[in-house]
Amino acid sequence: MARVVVDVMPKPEILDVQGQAVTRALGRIGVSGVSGVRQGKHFELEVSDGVDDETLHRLAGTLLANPVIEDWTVTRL
Amino acid sequence: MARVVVDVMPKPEILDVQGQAVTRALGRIGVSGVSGVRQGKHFELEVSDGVDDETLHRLAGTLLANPVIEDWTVTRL
Amino acid sequence: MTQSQVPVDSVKHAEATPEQPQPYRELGLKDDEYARIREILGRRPTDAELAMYSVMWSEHCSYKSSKVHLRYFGETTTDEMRSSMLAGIGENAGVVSIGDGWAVTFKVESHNHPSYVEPYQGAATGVGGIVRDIMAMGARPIAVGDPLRFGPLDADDTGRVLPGIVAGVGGYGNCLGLPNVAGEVVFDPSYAGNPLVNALCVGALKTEDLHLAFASGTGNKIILFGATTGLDGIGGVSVLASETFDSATGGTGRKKLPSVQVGDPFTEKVLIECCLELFAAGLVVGIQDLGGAGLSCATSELASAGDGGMHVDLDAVPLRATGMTAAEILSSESQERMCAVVTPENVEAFLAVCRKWDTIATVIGEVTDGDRLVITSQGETVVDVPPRTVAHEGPVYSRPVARDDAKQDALNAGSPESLPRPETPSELRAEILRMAAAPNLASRSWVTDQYDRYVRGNTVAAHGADSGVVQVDESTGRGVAVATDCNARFVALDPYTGAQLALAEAYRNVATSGAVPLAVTDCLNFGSPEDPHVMWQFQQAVRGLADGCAVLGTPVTGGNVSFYNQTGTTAILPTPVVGVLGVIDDVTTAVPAGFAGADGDAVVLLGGTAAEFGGSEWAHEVHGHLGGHPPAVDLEHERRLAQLLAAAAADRALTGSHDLSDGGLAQGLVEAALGGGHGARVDLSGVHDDTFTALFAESAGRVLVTVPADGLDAFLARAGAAGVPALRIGETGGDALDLGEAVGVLSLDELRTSWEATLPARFGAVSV
Amino acid sequence: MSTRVGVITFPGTLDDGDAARAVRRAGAEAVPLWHGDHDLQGVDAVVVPGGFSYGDYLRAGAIAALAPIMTEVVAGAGRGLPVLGICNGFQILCEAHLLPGALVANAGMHFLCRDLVLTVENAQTAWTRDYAAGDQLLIPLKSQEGRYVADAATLDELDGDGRVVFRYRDGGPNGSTRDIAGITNAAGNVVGLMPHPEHATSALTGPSADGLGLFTSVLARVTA
Ligand SMILES: Nc1ncnc2c1ncn2[C@@H]1O[C@H](COP(=O)(O)OP(=O)(O)O)[C@@H](O)[C@H]1O
Ligand SMILES: [Mg+2]
Repeated sequence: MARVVVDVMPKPEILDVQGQAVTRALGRIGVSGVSGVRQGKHFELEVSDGVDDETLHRLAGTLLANPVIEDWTVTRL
Repeated sequence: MARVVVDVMPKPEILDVQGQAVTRALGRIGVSGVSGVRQGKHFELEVSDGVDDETLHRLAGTLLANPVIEDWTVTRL
Repeated sequence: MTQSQVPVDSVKHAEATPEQPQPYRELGLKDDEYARIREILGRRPTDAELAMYSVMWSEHCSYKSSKVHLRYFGETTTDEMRSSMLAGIGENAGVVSIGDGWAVTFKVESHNHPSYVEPYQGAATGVGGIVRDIMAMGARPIAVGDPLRFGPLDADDTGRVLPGIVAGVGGYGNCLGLPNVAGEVVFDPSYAGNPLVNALCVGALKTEDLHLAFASGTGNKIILFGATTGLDGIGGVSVLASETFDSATGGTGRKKLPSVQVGDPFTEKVLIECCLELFAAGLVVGIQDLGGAGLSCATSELASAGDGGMHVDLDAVPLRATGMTAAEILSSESQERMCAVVTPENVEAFLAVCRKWDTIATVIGEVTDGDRLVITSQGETVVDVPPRTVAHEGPVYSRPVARDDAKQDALNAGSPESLPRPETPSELRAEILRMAAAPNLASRSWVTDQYDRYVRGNTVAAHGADSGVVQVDESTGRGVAVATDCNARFVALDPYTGAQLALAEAYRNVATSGAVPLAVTDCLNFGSPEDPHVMWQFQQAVRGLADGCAVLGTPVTGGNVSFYNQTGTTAILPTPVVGVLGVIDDVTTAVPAGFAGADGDAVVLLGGTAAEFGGSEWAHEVHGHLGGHPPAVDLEHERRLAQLLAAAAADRALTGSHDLSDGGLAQGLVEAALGGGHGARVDLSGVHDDTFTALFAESAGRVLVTVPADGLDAFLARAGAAGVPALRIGETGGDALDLGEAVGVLSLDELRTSWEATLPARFGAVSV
Repeated sequence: MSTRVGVITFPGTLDDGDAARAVRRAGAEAVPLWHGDHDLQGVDAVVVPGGFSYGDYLRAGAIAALAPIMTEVVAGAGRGLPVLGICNGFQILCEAHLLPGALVANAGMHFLCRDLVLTVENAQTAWTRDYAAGDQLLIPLKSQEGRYVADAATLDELDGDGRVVFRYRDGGPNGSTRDIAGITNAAGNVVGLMPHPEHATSALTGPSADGLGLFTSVLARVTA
């Protein structure tokens, strides 16, 4: 059994309203020095050792992320 | 300027309904060998070097995560 | 950690260790209550039994402080009132017949404290819980509503609580596919730190499909279906978790578990469709939802309602967490679960329907002969009790009841007569604009725009209307109308009259939409029952409501009591939210709210106006004043008024109507004009010789209607015959409210600007 | 014999009953289709209705797009079968790549239920031929993720080929790019839109009956 992390982020050209809202809220809780916040999704997968990277990328690119609007990274822990 | 990543996950004892739906959907795209998927949020922050860990955790605990039902990790890249 | 590693406190072990100390006080049990449990069982309870009794004997589940008062509802319900009632108090929800073989079931329930702790999930699971209550009657849920109360609009915490609660109500209800058709948003300092989230659900069924919680027939199987069972919501019970048993204040992860539940509306939506298919296929003998107290409640209530005993094996329960003790499994408040009783020959078919809907379903036990509820875990008996002692024979208290004479007399003495009032036309004009923008009177669109009111395609009237109107039978047009109301300031000034005013307003709102009021539900939100003054408010409110229902002929079919709503020792304003349901034979005759007809329609005021300002919105908003006496209530008049409105609506004699309540005639005119999109020319002189009184008094029993000019005489005659005071005060038309030289002209544009700006200014725009 | 229009139900679909009612009001027969089947039952057109299929988990429409029935819908669309996606149905058609672009969270970050005016820009599609270009329809919008996005090239192509079918007349309250409310594929048989025409087929239960035209359009086509 291996642990795999897939992080999915909106493409830079897609307006990230959640991230922007967080950035605006920073002032309210008196946090300074944080200039930009971007929000995406974080997946943790339990994967049996047989599963190869090609499969993981297909899984990420067809299900976990929508390539039209999102980029993703796959990391084996 | 430093890059900071905050990953937010539902507490283990809280039902992760999204992760469950994704796990069931895996079969649909003919992926086997993935036993469990948990879904959380992934934040990428632009932070000026002055900002200390204590501030980052306060930020995460008040804005990015809901401490009642979520855990989080802060990673400086 | 696997199950077998969790030590089991079995009945045998309990018998062997009679003196083992038990944390019953941490579980909320009093010494005498614990003693009574030992007496019932003839031994100390096991951890699992202790968990069951403590949660089932809690105020929330046992109604131990309210029971003696709620009996009064039954005592005052006549056989005639009962005639249309198919199920009443005591069932999951009341059911009334609406004709053509149709019945409707409806109920309001509170989820106040959880919504303060975690606004989104608290409100969401509040909606989910009431919807399952309705499903448990065999009905299809057809609409929801959400009476809400918050602290002051500008209070910091309101900025945290309100958006989360509204998003939770919407997030759950929208995803469930239930139109939100009614509710309230009220701000008052007494709710700061203790918001009220009351959730309403209405369901429809064919009378023959009525299902009641019932577990009879030895050998019948108990099936748990829906979501898996986890640690959510078990809060206090975790003091029983073995690894923290020694340290009552210990700090393990599980000990710190918040008692929040997390909702999954998708699972509940599928559960609804699954249940309806099971009912339709006749595969269900009895059914019970799992709400507060989870399996403890469902198993003990099903067993009590049946004629046999019951055996349940906890090892069969599908868990979502590891190492759960029997006590935790029994107390878990994991959402989206139902429990059904099924004959052995139907089990396969039952499971097949659940498979079709991807719904987990497991046989966890069966009905036995004998009269005990026996629950086993890991092969050992952990519960062996007479089920009625858990579910129905809990403690009953007659708590001290005492009017707080000093406080109450001072309140009533503080008459609003002396408050400075606007006098000149320009002052009066400015006051109308100011009131239109008041937090309690301003447009609710910021809230209601976040709720789906269209789904299911049967919504005839929703937000902005006096009551939500929903079509039940498309072929005949038969439908129902529902409204909830409560002016808690009136209740504070005089709980008996105040409760009747809440009833009168909801009843009137239903009739204003053109429906015939039929039945009542309530959600009684009060402070601590251990405070005699609170118990006095409660007792007075219950009597007022019950006596009022007897006059109106509308039975209380069910409801909910929520005590301990207080911040520190300060209780909230007594808030008995009253919901009234009415039937309308043909929803195409429903009357739109406001000036919806053609220009030139006559504007008629029904009911009389007196200088009544006690508890009024004007006194509250402009002077922060609460004192004097509430408006007089005349239920016979309300009854005549409702009959007139329903009959006139059925004959399509009205082009529009709107109830007058908070903010008086001024606010009624503003809402009617903006809601219907027509201005009006109005002469206030006939309403009351004092213009200010005409505008802002909150006398009860008043409705603003519009009738076509050529129908005016007939309508006035009709009102006269019905004994309802009716006065033509003007006619519709133009794009302004023209109130004559006594006040001046207010354009719809400036009114709309004031009315719509308040909530977006506080919480930000909903859209871009 | 009357036109048969399929209405798909996924777990979490909410507006299937309303879509079926709209189909009947238009004079066609509504045929229930189940997500788990591989069978379109020979229908003449398909409606993918609104709701929260699979709770909108992961991404709105993502999981439903993988359902067995969608393989048949994709194949049928390739053969010219008229397919209409409403709200969640639009999201599903985008996730299934029958339509370009994607729908993301409203710019206002709230679920938004509001009556608004759509302008018909393309009256040539299978689902809009009973309208005229420029017609204005009063229709409810009710969605959390209704902001249409696509890369600039795709947007220019949609505009250039007249494949924007509906636009929000007064601007998209959800921040939709170029105020796009609905689009079509190159062949004009697949249409998706965020607002709910099926909830505007009777003035009694909706703001207007302006939405009925979508459902009569497809009638006209298959019986022509
Ligand atoms: N939280 C809410 N949810 C749904 N509808 C609401 C809510 N708050 C107010 N409304 C609706 O807004 C309108 C005005 O509310 P209210 O002033 O209490 O009406 P009334 O005074 O006629 O009882 C009513 O249609 C009511 O149902
Ligand atoms: Mg009211």
